[in-house]
Amino acid sequence: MIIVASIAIFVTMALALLRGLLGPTVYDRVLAMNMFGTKTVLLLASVAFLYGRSDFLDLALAYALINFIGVQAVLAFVQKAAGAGEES
Amino acid sequence: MEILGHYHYWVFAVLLMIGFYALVAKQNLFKKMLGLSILQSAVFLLYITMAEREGGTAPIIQPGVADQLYSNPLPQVLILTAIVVGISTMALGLAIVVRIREEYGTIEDDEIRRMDRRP
Amino acid sequence: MAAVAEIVCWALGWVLLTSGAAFVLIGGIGVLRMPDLYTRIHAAGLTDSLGPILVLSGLMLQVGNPQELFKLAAILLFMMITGPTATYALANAALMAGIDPVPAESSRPDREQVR
Amino acid sequence: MIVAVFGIFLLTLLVVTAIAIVRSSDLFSAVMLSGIFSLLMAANFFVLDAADVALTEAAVGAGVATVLLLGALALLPTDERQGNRHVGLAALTMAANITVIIYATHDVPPLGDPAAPAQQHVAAWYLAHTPELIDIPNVVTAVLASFRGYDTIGEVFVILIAGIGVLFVLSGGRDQLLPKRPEPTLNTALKHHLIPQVVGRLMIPFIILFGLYTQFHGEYGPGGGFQAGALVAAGLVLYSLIEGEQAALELTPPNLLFGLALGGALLYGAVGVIAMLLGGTFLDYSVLLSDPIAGQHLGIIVIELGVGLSVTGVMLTIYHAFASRVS
Amino acid sequence: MTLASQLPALQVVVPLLTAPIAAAMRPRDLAWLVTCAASLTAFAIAVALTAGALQGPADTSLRYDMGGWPAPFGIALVIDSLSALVLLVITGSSTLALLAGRRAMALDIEPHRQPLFYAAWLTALAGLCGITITGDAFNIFVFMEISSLATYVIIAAGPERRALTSVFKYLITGTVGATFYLIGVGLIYMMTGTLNLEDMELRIAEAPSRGPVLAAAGFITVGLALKAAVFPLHVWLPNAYAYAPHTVTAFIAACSTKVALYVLLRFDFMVLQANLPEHAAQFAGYLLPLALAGILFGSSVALFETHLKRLLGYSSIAQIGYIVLGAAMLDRAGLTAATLHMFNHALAKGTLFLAVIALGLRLGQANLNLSNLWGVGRAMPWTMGAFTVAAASLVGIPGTAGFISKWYLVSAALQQGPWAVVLVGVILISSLLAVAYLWRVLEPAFFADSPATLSEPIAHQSWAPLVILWLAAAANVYFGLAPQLPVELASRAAAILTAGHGAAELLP
Repeated sequence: MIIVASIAIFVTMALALLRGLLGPTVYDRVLAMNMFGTKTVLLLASVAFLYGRSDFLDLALAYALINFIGVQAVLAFVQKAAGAGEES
Repeated sequence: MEILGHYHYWVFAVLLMIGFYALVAKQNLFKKMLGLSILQSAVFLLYITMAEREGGTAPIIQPGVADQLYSNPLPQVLILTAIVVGISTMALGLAIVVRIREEYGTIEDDEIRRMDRRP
Repeated sequence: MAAVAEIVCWALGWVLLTSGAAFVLIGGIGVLRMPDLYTRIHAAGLTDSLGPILVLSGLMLQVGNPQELFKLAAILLFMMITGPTATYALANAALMAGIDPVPAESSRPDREQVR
Repeated sequence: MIVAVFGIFLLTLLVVTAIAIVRSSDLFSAVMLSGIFSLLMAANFFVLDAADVALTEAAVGAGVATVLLLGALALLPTDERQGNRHVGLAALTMAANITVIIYATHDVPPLGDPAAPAQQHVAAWYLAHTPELIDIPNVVTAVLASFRGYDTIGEVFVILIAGIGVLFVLSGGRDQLLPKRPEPTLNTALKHHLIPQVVGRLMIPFIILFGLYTQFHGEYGPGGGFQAGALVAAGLVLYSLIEGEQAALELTPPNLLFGLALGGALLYGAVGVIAMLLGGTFLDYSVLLSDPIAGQHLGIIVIELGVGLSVTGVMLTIYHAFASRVS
Repeated sequence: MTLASQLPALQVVVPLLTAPIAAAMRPRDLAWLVTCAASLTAFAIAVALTAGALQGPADTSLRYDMGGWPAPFGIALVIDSLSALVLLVITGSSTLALLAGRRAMALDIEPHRQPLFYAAWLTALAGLCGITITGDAFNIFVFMEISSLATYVIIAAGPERRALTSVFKYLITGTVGATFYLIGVGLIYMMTGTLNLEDMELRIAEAPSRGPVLAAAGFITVGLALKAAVFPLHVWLPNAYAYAPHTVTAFIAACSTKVALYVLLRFDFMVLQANLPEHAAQFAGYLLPLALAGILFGSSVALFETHLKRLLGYSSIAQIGYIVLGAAMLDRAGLTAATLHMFNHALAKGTLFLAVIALGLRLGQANLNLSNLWGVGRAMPWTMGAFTVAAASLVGIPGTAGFISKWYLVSAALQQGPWAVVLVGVILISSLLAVAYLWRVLEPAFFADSPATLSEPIAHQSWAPLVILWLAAAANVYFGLAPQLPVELASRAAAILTAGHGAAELLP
């Protein structure tokens, strides 16, 4: 049953990637990136179980944290760029 | 099975060439840096693929599990090093790109070339 | 008694994982098919919270030792905190940047018509 | 079998993402796609049983690299003027290379072949002898820190020279080296957003705690100095994002960060030199204590600490060098 | 363990660990002092190692197991005559450039940036020594990256903005080269299961199939040729040399391409050719024509170049061609000539760039077009005198070091059967071209009227650059009259390279 979940997650990753490619706005891409990140976390957690090495859940935890930082950094950048645009 | 067994290597070749294309054909220096990182990632893939072993697991020895097969730790160690080398190169390259932009006002290679030609 | 508990765990895990997978998938489809930015954020935001909760709880029913349970719980906790925050920050940033949440009749360059 | 199918799926996405990175004319999208690329690569490493590499790729590739790319991009124009040159040359070289690689890899052992030469000889020796010689479960850490510890000190100096280089290059045309007092007008992005700020503050201690866990758990599970350094650096970058550059520089002054970078590298070197003084060769940890295995443990812990300090210091130095620069 | 047995490790460790110390040095003048001390120590160690390599039979080599793990499980350092020769070149050129360039670097680089600059210099030095001394294929990559990144940093210190664009090009090229090298090493590892060079040599013979190894040889050769600026992969070199600070040019022009060539020789001859007969033909068949084309191309472009440093850069491309030509002959005489020329070219080119440091101090850092050099020979007779000696060495006038290696090269070429005429012809034509392009510098320098600016009082004159410059010029003459040391090292190196290699038996 974990395989079923993994496949669903895979498909969702592909869909999120497609949204990231299509855009059209920057925010769509950020959304896609965030979604892609969370799905990767889930994928890693399920694959860790599939492989029987659930001690590797550290990785999923690390991805969750990194993904959050990544999204915050991207948003900070967008707002910085927007702010600079308004000022000029 | 033949296809499955060598697919990773083909993807390695394709990624390598995508990165290479960005380096040669793209004019934007920032894009070139992204191409460089794809190029390097392709090599990571080559090494990690060769480390994989059928029926193996990550090379962290599980106490009390006899006869467990493990994948090859050595290429993994090499790639840990190579990843760090990659980020170092990228950081330095980006710093140079930023300085080029400050000095030339652009990061397009052909414009920079034109400026260099008539000093 | 133990056997019954095992079967219950198994069945519950199955239900949780499948429904989680379904939510995740629906979220993916929503992000791709919804017509404008805010509806996409809506689809992603809801399923990004509920999907992981279900999937990770399903996985929790499978673990053997408390350390792994703790790690899964930590992942779940982090995702429950960071997911909505990211969604909020994203929507807020988009709003600040002047993307209009109310669908206007005039077609904006940043919004495609999906039909 | 599962490995192969998962792998093929991830690799296909990887190729799509790579093409999109090269084709996208908006550099900002390209950076986000390269973050996705790194995550995919990391997931792929995990599927291929390389847990340590996956953790590093996630922390360094998806975390730190994305942040650095964004930091640099903030100082650059974000749109690429489209136009390709040398397409013929590129196509020719690509065709030649693809031919060579396909030719070369046609004869290599397929994925997962247990009889492949790469699985024999040295690798088998590491797996067989690590328990008796070094006695830690994570063979990757054992090879990284002890058997090939000389490579790893090189790696620390690669990253150190990157930090030195970024500081040096970015100080060109400026009269100060390290950012002392950033402009008060510097836009501090998320500073005025309450929810991300509160959540961020909540998260930072956990991120750093997790980094420390990765640092000291590296002998037993995936992790080690590089991963830990990158995670801690990422946590402190988050602090800078939510509290503003100024506050971050006050919390971790640039001199402190640069000192950490130099000190970490020197700590690693010092272990090697002490081993020399005690009569071993450079980086021979066995001579550090009377019991060789205990000596190995001590040596590995200390050099991993040096690596962690150095990586944290360098990553943050580089980040601040970009972030505190006003374009 | 005694100090003597620790020398191989110290060769790398001393400059490497001094680098962070130099970066932290306050006050800043100390950074230069510390760097010089480390560089001198490294030179002394190299001399000691060379003395060790010259004792005993020709194929003697000193080994050092890093971390106490025996090769191939740990990383081993190997010092033989070949690596000793290259170590001498690296540490010697670094020391001379540092001693001569103090004033020039103080003018080029703002005081607050100097500790970082010197730290990068030391790292580059350590990286180059590390590449030379190691016996492990992947360790070569690591140290190659250390030295490359550090070299990018010190080149980027150039005073003009074009230094940045040149260094960016170099960074891209260098990284692609290193990546290709890494691919090659990976493919060989797949077929042999080892990373130790000597172990690889043994196990390649048992590789299950030849295809991947041959492809790996191609990747490694191309990657290293990129780093070594072998024609036609030389595009990065002239600008990188031209826009770097003069002192840096004196250092890197003498040794960084040589080190890449050294790895190329070591890999191709010691690992690949011994057990891979197809590779010998592959190597010679591709590299020989490229070497000839490179020699002619470099010399011809130098003939029309108007900037002194770019002229010398193109000359380097031709001289790299000579080294590759010697190697592509695949026999012992050719390899002796190639390794000897590594040493002698480093000496000649290093001296020329040391003279450029002195010229730069007098003329201004950026005014090095040939038209700026009119009459400079009369205003600065000592500097241009040394320049002339080094130029003679570069051309190969008898009595200078350059003559010895040209002589060995021509005699090796004469043994090449029907091709001998072509090879000798190219060498002679290129020497004539070298006379012509150097004459374009020297003739106006000595015989044209000097402009008024040169008679102005000297602001930055100091004796140190001149002393060092003449020391180097004297070495050019000394090794021309008494070439025993480099010749002995080179012939031992050639013996090591051709050991167990089929083509070697053809020759005495």
